[in-house]
Amino acid sequence: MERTHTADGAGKVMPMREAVAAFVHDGATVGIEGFTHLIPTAAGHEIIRQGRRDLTVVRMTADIVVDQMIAAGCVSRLVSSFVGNSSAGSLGELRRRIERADPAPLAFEEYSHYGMVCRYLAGAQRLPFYPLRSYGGSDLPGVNGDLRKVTSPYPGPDGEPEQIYVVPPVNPDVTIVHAQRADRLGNTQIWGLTGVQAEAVYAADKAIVVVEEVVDEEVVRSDPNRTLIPAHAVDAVVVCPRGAHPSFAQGYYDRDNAFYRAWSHISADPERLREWLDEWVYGTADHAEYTAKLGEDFCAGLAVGEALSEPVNYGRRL
Amino acid sequence: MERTHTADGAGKVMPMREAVAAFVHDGATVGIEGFTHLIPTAAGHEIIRQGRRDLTVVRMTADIVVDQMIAAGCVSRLVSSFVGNSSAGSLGELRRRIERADPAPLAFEEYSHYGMVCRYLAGAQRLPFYPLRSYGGSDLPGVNGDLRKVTSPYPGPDGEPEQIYVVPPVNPDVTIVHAQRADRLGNTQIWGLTGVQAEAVYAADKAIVVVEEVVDEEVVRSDPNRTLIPAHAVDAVVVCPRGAHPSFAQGYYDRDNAFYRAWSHISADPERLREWLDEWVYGTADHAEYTAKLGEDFCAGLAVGEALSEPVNYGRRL
Amino acid sequence: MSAPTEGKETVNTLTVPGAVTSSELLAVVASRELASRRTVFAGIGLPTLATELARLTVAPQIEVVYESGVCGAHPSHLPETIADAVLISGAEAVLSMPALFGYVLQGGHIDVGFLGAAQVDRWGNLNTSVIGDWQRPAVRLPGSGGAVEVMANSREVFVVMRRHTPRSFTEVLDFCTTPGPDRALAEGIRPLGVGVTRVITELGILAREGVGEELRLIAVHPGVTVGQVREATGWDLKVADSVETVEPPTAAELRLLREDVDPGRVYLR
Amino acid sequence: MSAPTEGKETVNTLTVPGAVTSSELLAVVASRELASRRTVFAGIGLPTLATELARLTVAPQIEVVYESGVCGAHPSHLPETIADAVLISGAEAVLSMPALFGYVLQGGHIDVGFLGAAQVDRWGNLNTSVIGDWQRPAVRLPGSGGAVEVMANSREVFVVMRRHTPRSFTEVLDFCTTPGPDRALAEGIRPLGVGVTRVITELGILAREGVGEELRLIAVHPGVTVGQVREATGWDLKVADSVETVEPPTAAELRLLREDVDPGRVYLR
Repeated sequence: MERTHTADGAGKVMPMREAVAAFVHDGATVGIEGFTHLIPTAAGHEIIRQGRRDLTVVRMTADIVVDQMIAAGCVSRLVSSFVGNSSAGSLGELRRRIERADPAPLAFEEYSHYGMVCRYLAGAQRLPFYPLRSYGGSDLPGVNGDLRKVTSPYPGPDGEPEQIYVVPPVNPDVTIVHAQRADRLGNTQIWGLTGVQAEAVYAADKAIVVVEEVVDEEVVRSDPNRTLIPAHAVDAVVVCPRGAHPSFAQGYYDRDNAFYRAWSHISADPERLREWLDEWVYGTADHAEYTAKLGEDFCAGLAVGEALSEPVNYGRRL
Repeated sequence: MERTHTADGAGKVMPMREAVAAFVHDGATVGIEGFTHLIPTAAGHEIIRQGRRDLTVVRMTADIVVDQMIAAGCVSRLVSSFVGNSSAGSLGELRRRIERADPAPLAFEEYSHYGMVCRYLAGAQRLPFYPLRSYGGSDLPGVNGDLRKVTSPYPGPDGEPEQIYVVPPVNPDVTIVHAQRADRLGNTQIWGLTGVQAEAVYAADKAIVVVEEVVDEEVVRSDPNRTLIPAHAVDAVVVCPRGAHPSFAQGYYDRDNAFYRAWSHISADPERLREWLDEWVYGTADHAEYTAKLGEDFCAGLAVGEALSEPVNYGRRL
Repeated sequence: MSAPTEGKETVNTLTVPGAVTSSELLAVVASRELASRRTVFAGIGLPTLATELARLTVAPQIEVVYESGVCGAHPSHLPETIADAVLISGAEAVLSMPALFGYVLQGGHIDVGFLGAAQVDRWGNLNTSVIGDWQRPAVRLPGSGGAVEVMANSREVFVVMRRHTPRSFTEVLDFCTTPGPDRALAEGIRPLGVGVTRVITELGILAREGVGEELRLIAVHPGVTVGQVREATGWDLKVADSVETVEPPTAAELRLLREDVDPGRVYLR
Repeated sequence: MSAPTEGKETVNTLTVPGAVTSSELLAVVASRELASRRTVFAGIGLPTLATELARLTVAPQIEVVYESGVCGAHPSHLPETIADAVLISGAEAVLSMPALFGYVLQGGHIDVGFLGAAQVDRWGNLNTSVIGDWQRPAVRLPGSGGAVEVMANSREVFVVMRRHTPRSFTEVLDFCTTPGPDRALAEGIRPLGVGVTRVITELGILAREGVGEELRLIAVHPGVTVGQVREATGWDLKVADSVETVEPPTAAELRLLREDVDPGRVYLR
């Protein structure tokens, strides 16, 4: 995949507005990953503000931010393996679209979690397909023609030819992930749940990494194993503290469980959902305003204490 | 794969002698991994001391310790993608075996590096095969019948059916890796080059992890992302400082490049090789004696300085 | 975020003293079934309660693996999701999803997988996708999550269903999201395990030993009759030769559950 | 540990002032070819010298990816292997082998791969396995390492060969370990890149632009004749319409190489 390089090879740091304008186009396939942890909500909101249309969203757990993007009219197709509001209830807009085409239909490609993981694995590894031991006997292949079978060229345990399901690669035009930190070159470090972020980035033509903070290269380079996404795979680094709210960033802030529960009620009523978008997305210029609107006291309530990793020695030649 | 659990669920720490006796049997397929870094030399020497026979050794880079095991008569079959003494020269015993069946033939299955990686990936994921974009036009499939082809069920870029090579899984009876540290339960942390160790362990029925040190569970648990091999995949933890010599352990000791260069000369002469084994392997009761024989001054010459990773905050609920 | 096991809480007045909630009942019964098991793949909610209680009672050696990537969690607080930050801090290992699903789950390291469902049939096949037709469903449910993989790759699967009704225990699934091994084998695909071996409900326990077998009623909660269970089941439910009566939660089990496992009553509500 | 590029050092008295070793000559010529390239997959030895020199001269933006898993190394000392501890400390990223080979290399992120070989043919196919018959070889060589993957997945490949003899530049390889795209396509397998585009030797530079083309002589070192190169090549070597003379290493290039890149003369010897 061709990557963006700045003219001087120096930095890829840019504002969210610029990154979304540059890399998320109408009609694009957009990978958005982060499994409960580090969900790039702020990027989704900026896509809504910029009025993108006809996107195909690829996301394992299509949750609140996807429901919001659908409600804002950005999404015409969804590729996902879990379309629910975590364990806190339902996604109102998504259900109206799928159950009643209200106010418009939504094309939906249904997978299981590992099916999605394998699509990213195939995409990242430039493979024509990826095999997995799922789907035998499921009704999913009946509604998803991309779940196909291959016969292994090696005999199975019983000596007979063995069949296995495969999924096709997914190669998003752009993948967006949220991370704790990166350096200005794009070397990105994630800890806690790391999900499928590296694979989703490598599978994509372009990648936007939204981070809680940009740190000195020396910080990143003090622990190179923590860099899950190297600079060569990153096109834009966007600094956006609290950009994962209402999800969480391990070591930075906790999950806003109350908002998850609230969303089931907000999204159940199209009017109320519209008001929420007007107030919190269209009504804020950017995520800094959104965060200011949440308020310092509220954010303080999601603060976490300190639990530092023990340093390891990488060694130095004497 | 069934794993060993201690009766009280407590610890898996045991002496090298006991671990090799329990898990490495005559005729077994033994995965030995560590790509230049963290090569489990001490385990190989204990296999030699215990006189194992008819082993199939699976190892990407068949290097000094494999040459020694072959010379000691432990190995009847080798599965590998690089049979050389790093960039320091040749493996004398291996070459004599393959070039002249002297003093006995050695069955050899030749792969490329990624072919070996994919065999471990298939083994770890319980897949019947793993696809890779290698081998088209190579003579390797002509001498290795396990390199086969599959036709993708999705159309290729030109709309035509696309063919791709696949490799079969490898599932060693036991895999042996070396690591910087583990806790007594077997949670294993590796930094620096991490190679294919996790996959080789998950692909195996049993796993022996040799470590520079056993640390408190609190140390491991302060940084769970550093645990590349969780306890459930480990059957034995062997504490063996400097057990990777002449290779290196990042942050613990450096590579003994002089020994690599010397091995090309030692192994070129069967008599000299035999003397070396007599003196350094058969002549030492265990790796502690081997290390003592190297001497404190020598070990001091391989010492490394400090380059600590910056801690990250995993957070604590307030 | 495997298929959800949570529903609306109702005190099960039928079967146990009013002081015991159905959450408590189901958690206790499920925990007892975990004796001698090593690795459990658990969703959040009842499976969390059951595995934590089992660790304190019949299965001290148990390791819970969460779909989010966490192995060997040592949470400071009861987790509210399978990805709760408290599961990560102090855990023994946190794996990527390719490693968790590929090496741990598909690799065959899970003894028991916990699943829930909107519908289950007599073979233990599960529906978590839709009520009605998939193309234009009456209710769009969350879908598989990792349930397809948990079923295909765990040695056995426990299903916890709060509601035991003919609509949820159905002759024909509206959609088979997560097939048991019988359906897989019919298609020529060989799964690792035997599929669903226990379905634990508000009325009792259904069991199934392996491929080719239907679920059978093996136990009822005190006060529940075999006839009531058959009535609540949408197919002609087979019944074991001798149906046992589930021993009600002991005082010790309830105390552990309420005071140690979930003192904040996150799930016990 | 891709196929080795190292051989015995001999001062190339034919072509350059005695003060310039053939290592220096080859490193300088290879470094110039890296202008405008971004990502280089390099083995140790001459490729290390060439890429480090290129970073200081024609390609400051270059990123070297090592087969061992290192991306963006900032070594404190010149590395002695592709896995040298000094490549890891202070690196921007260290990846596992599945990620390095699967995502970075096969994923298509490498512009130029460096390879060496015991034998090369007119299409840029390489042998690093055996001299003689594979089953009972006269010489068992190390084998592929990652060379098969570097060839199949890099946009282009540079080969550095110290010795330019009819035995190493051969009409028919004893064994084709690492096929170029022509051989792959003949089997119906579509590689990512165009295969070998440059072969840099002690006598000059052979080039090949893409699929279907043979290597052609495009440049000779000062004092080397076209006839000498054709004589040293085991097939009827094509020659470009105008063969250039390689500009000898400049004083600046030599100074950088000797004082900054390899002051300990690890590879320059």
